Amino acid sequence: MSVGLVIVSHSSKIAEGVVELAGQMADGVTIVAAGGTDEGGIGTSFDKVGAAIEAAETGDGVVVLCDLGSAILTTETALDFLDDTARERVAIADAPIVEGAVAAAVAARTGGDRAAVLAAAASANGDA
Amino acid sequence: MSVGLVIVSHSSKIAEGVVELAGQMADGVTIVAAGGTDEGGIGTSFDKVGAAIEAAETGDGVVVLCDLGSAILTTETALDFLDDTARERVAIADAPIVEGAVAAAVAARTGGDRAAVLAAAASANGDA
Amino acid sequence: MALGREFVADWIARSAQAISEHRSELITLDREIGDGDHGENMDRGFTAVAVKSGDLPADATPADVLKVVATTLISTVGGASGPLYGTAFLKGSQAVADRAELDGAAIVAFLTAARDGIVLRGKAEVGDKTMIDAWTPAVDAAAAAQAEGRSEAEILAAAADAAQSGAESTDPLVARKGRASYLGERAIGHRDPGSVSTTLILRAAADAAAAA
Amino acid sequence: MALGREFVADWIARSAQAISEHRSELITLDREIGDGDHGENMDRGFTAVAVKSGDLPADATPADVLKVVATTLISTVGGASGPLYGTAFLKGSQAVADRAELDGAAIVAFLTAARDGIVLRGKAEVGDKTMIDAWTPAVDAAAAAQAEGRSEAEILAAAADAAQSGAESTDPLVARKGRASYLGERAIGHRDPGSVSTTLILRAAADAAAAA
Ligand SMILES: Nc1ncnc2c1ncn2[C@@H]1O[C@H](COP(=O)(O)OP(=O)(O)O)[C@@H](O)[C@H]1O
Ligand SMILES: Nc1ncnc2c1ncn2[C@@H]1O[C@H](COP(=O)(O)OP(=O)(O)O)[C@@H](O)[C@H]1O
Ligand SMILES: [Mg+2]
Ligand SMILES: [Mg+2]
Ligand SMILES: [Mg+2]
Ligand SMILES: [Mg+2]
Repeated sequence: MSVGLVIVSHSSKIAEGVVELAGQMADGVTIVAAGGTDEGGIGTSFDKVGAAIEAAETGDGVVVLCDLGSAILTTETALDFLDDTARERVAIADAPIVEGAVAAAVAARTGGDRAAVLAAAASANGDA
Repeated sequence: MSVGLVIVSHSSKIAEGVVELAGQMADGVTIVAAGGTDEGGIGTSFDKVGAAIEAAETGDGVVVLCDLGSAILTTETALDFLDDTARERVAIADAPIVEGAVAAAVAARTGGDRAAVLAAAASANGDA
Repeated sequence: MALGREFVADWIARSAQAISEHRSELITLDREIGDGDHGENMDRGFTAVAVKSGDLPADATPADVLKVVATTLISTVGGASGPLYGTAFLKGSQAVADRAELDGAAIVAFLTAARDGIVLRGKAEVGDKTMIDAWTPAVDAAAAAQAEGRSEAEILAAAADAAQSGAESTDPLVARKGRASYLGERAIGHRDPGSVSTTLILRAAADAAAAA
Repeated sequence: MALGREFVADWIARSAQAISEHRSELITLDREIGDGDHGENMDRGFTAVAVKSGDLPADATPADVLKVVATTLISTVGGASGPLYGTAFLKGSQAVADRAELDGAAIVAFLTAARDGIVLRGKAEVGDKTMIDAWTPAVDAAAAAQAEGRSEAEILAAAADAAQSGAESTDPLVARKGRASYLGERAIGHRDPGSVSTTLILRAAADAAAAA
């Protein structure tokens, strides 16, 4: 088991690519893409984000990586709709989506808890 | 005319997604993807990067956004193979690839020169 | 005359219509200082709202309908305005949860809670060049009109008028939230698209109340 | 006995062979502290090098061949090691550009320029847990052997031995460059894959020189 990751991007390609890239360094970590609108356009989907958070929860909590501000708004709204116990197990990283996801994935793979994974993601800030 | 952008990612999906996403806010800016290896795998391609830099040069210089360290190594090597005049017109942004590309694209669209585009990209550091 | 479920249904229908009519205006505004999808986002959202809210049982309260508006906007808009308007309608519906009809006080409570929801979600202040620049004057004007004992229709008309001025007030601003913040000084001279859609929605409310 | 173009050709062939034989070892090492592709990257690169360098005209100098190695690795490897080894062979080839044959001094000049190229490109120092931990001791050992008047084969054997020890010295280190740096303390106890491929390449050079 390890912390699961959700990749919320405006683009389904970006989200899928990040899952591939971060997954390369994180065998066994559950990383779920939530990219694009329900119709596959550029934007974010509340339903995709909610489903991805559920899928990424394998017992050790979830860290969410977002691209732009509106991805964060969608994710926070999805969190509002979780019950309190589920919501407490999910945190949004303050990190760039690609670089943060790679760092977070490695931290999750090496057994880091949610705080360690969040810290690893944030360490990718300002160091592209 | 405006500064052109090149998006160098280990993943062709990420590179293409960033072109779409940043392009949405940057009508008329040339943004070229250079993602994945020559075979389409995860990695970077010297030839793709070189060709993308050439394609993005529409007269006002080029700013390159990279994901991980090895993308920077590949890009720097590609720059080494340009002649001096061409090389002087290209700069690698110190910025996260997705967030930096969006900021850079907007700066390019609003007529920023290469320094302004680089500064816009860098402003996305630490502010995901 | 307090406003019931039919008012809410009419408000939604008029909002959907207004958004659809102003779709390309909203797109153009968002293209200037954003990504150009606000008209499409809002039209998709309100088209879905019009469908979904029609499915409600006959005994649904205004709050029940407003909650469906919220969840539908959240699920369908696809841009920042989805969670923002969604949270607005959600918090607003919670503020009037116990009412079969909305009197002036309830309308002010709805608008206040809606605005507070947007602030909670998006952290914008007046002057940041967002929809808050339309909502906050609208809430203030509605509260003032209600304090003066005006009718529900008058309260909502005051809100819509204030939202309109608020939207206009965004023209000279630099944006500090949302995509327009990427533009820095280049956003000056352009109106915030979300403040315009807010005005359309509040004007639809005023028109629906006047027709009730 | 100075080493000519045949030596370089044999070196390449032996390198390609060694890399291919150790492909899964390199993959395993890179899977522990990286993304698991170093064996695949290097095998793809040296397979291409073996093909491309066969296409050269009969009067190609060692430097001509080494330059083809450089550009081929740069174009085909696809990971950090591509630009790094590519720059190494490029700078190395430039350092021996005027020689028809490589004597001890030329070999030391090649190795020094190659190492400097990697440092220029990747900014790693000894102790950062990268291929530099193999290259720098190899350069030092080669220079010492040459100063003692040893043969070309002995110089390259000294370089390969030192690279081997240098690779082993990476085991207890935390990485400060490359992907392994993401792992922090977790990289301790694992050998840097690039230092192992460097050892293979320098051992291939020593073997080719011994057989020349
Ligand atoms: N943080 C925020 N707080 C309040 N309103 C915001 C915020 N971010 C964006 N907005 C509003 O959302 C509008 C843009 O909505 P839309 O175009 O649908 O979303 P997106 O920007 O994701 O494409 C803006 O015009 C602005 O009014
Ligand atoms: N900045 C650097 N300086 C020197 N060597 C480096 C640097 N970055 C990575 N390396 C070397 O490259 C090796 C990894 O190569 P490879 O797996 O082919 O590339 P990637 O890490 O892009 O997948 C590492 O084991 C290390 O020896
Ligand atoms: Mg928009
Ligand atoms: Mg949008
Ligand atoms: Mg690797
Ligand atoms: Mg790799």
